[in-house]
Amino acid sequence: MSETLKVVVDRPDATVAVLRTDGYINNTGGEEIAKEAYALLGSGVNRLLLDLERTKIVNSIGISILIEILEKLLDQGGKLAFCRLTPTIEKTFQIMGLAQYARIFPAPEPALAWLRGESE
Amino acid sequence: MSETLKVVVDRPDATVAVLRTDGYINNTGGEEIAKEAYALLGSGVNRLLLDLERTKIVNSIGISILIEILEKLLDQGGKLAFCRLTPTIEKTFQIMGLAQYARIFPAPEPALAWLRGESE
Amino acid sequence: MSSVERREVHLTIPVAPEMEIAATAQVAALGEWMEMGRDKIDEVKMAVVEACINAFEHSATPDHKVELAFRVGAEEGGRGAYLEVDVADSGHGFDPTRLKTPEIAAALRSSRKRGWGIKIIESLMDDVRIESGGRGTRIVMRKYR
Amino acid sequence: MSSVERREVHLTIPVAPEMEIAATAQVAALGEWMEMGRDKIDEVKMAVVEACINAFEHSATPDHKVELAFRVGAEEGGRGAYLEVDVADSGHGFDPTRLKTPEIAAALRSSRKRGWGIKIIESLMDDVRIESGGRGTRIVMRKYR
Ligand SMILES: Nc1ncnc2c1ncn2[C@@H]1O[C@H](COP(=O)(O)OP(=O)(O)O)[C@@H](O)[C@H]1O
Ligand SMILES: Nc1ncnc2c1ncn2[C@@H]1O[C@H](COP(=O)(O)OP(=O)(O)O)[C@@H](O)[C@H]1O
Repeated sequence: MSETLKVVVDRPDATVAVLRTDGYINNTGGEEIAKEAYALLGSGVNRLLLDLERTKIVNSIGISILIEILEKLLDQGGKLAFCRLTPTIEKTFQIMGLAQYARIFPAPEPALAWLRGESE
Repeated sequence: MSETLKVVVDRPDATVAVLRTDGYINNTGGEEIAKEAYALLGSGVNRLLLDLERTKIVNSIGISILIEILEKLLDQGGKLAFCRLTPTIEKTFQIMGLAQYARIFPAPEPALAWLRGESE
Repeated sequence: MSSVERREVHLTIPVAPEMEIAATAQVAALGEWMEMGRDKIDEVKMAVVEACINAFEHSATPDHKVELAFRVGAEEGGRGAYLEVDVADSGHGFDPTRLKTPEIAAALRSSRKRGWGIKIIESLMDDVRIESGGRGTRIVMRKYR
Repeated sequence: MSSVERREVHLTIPVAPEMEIAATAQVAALGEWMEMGRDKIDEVKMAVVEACINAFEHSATPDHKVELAFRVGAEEGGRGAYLEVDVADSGHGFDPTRLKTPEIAAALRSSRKRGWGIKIIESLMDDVRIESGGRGTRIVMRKYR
């Protein structure tokens, strides 16, 4: 139904990918994201930005799938960034400690700079 | 509570007044509008535009108060116009036949022109 | 999108000012979930508001509550997916066959400006059924997507 | 605005995918009505989602329903106006004292990534009480405006 998450993948250059989500990140939403993320990882792209501007709601099942993606990225020496989280989603990621392993940015540009190693 | 209607009165010139509503036009909301309308009527202004851009919901008790205002305006040779109604509010006014006695416009400018007698 | 999964949600609101907004919130949530268009959702909201305020104002229900059911369903091969809403009170009821059709011209000439609720409901919804008697009133209304 | 009128609304949702959105719609409607800030409303929504999906996933409730109560109230002279939500199922229950605190470092190293729901609820709400036993689970959570 209308709660189905949409994911658009954008490749600003060969090294990074942006996944823009639109909708609810629950179990099926998380799986949609994982499908795209693993396809990118399979083709050698291990620096991902999740842009959640159009996601207003997540649940912990969806987040657990994001942790799975993070684990695989870190295993392969990659990096994961998030941007444009609602205050509540950001707070939840902080509560979980996810912010220690993935970086959270207000906007896409600084997130991409960090993923490319242009900033700390 | 937050459903309380706010009304802002604007006087573009001496002959007409614009009442901009923000919120739910129910019994209390209708009474707020009536209070402002009757004050204007008392001071000789009988051409009113109700701009409902920020009203997304009305009920029939609120509308019955609008009919009361319309009656008083017509009795005194005045005119009532509405603008920026949601499709559902406009449809409801059509269903009730209110559109035969008060004119409905998409935007404030043509409504003001009609109130001033500059257009049919 | 053509198919729809069935869902049924129940809501009980108190007879208290503005609690009809709890009912409209449910219409919006289920309407969006079933991908009903924005204007149709708004029409269902308006109809549900009218049914709620009727129960608040006229039913004198002794339990001070209004019970709502929201049903997402589909008619096989028929008119397709719909949102159906029941609004029920346990008040004294009324005779819907005796309702006078309201007229704007008359309303403008008399002190009685009211009496539009049922007409609005019937105009905005696709199917409306009113069951009313000594044990209360139930209005069942349906809108197709 | 300082005062608040009391209100209580009840909602029953089926154990079915995405029906937690019916519960979040109620949080939004009552939260806005009581003039709770947008971010706090969002936090209550997230907590309610977690409590609902726990009941969906873990309770095995035989009636396939989750019952919610939403209460707007105020503590006199205390912490002021609040929104309180109960989420209850009739399932087999669990022992909340035996929950393991989830750790992100461990989650990243093991196949178990779950176990965050209750922690999220407790972090986002001001007061949380869990009553659970053989006849089901009720989680009562409160957020002050
Ligand atoms: N739930 C109800 N319980 C008892 N009487 C009702 C109920 N709903 C409607 N009625 C009766 O039907 C009449 C018409 O209702 P309606 O068309 O909504 O207009 P209004 O509410 O403005 O009178 C009411 O005046 C009332 O007598
Ligand atoms: N309503 C419930 N009924 C039965 N067990 C529950 C319920 N809610 C939570 N639990 C138990 O508590 C555990 C922890 O829940 P939670 O912190 O939400 O994480 P998760 O749902 O990811 O396991 C669940 O795995 C389950 O065993």
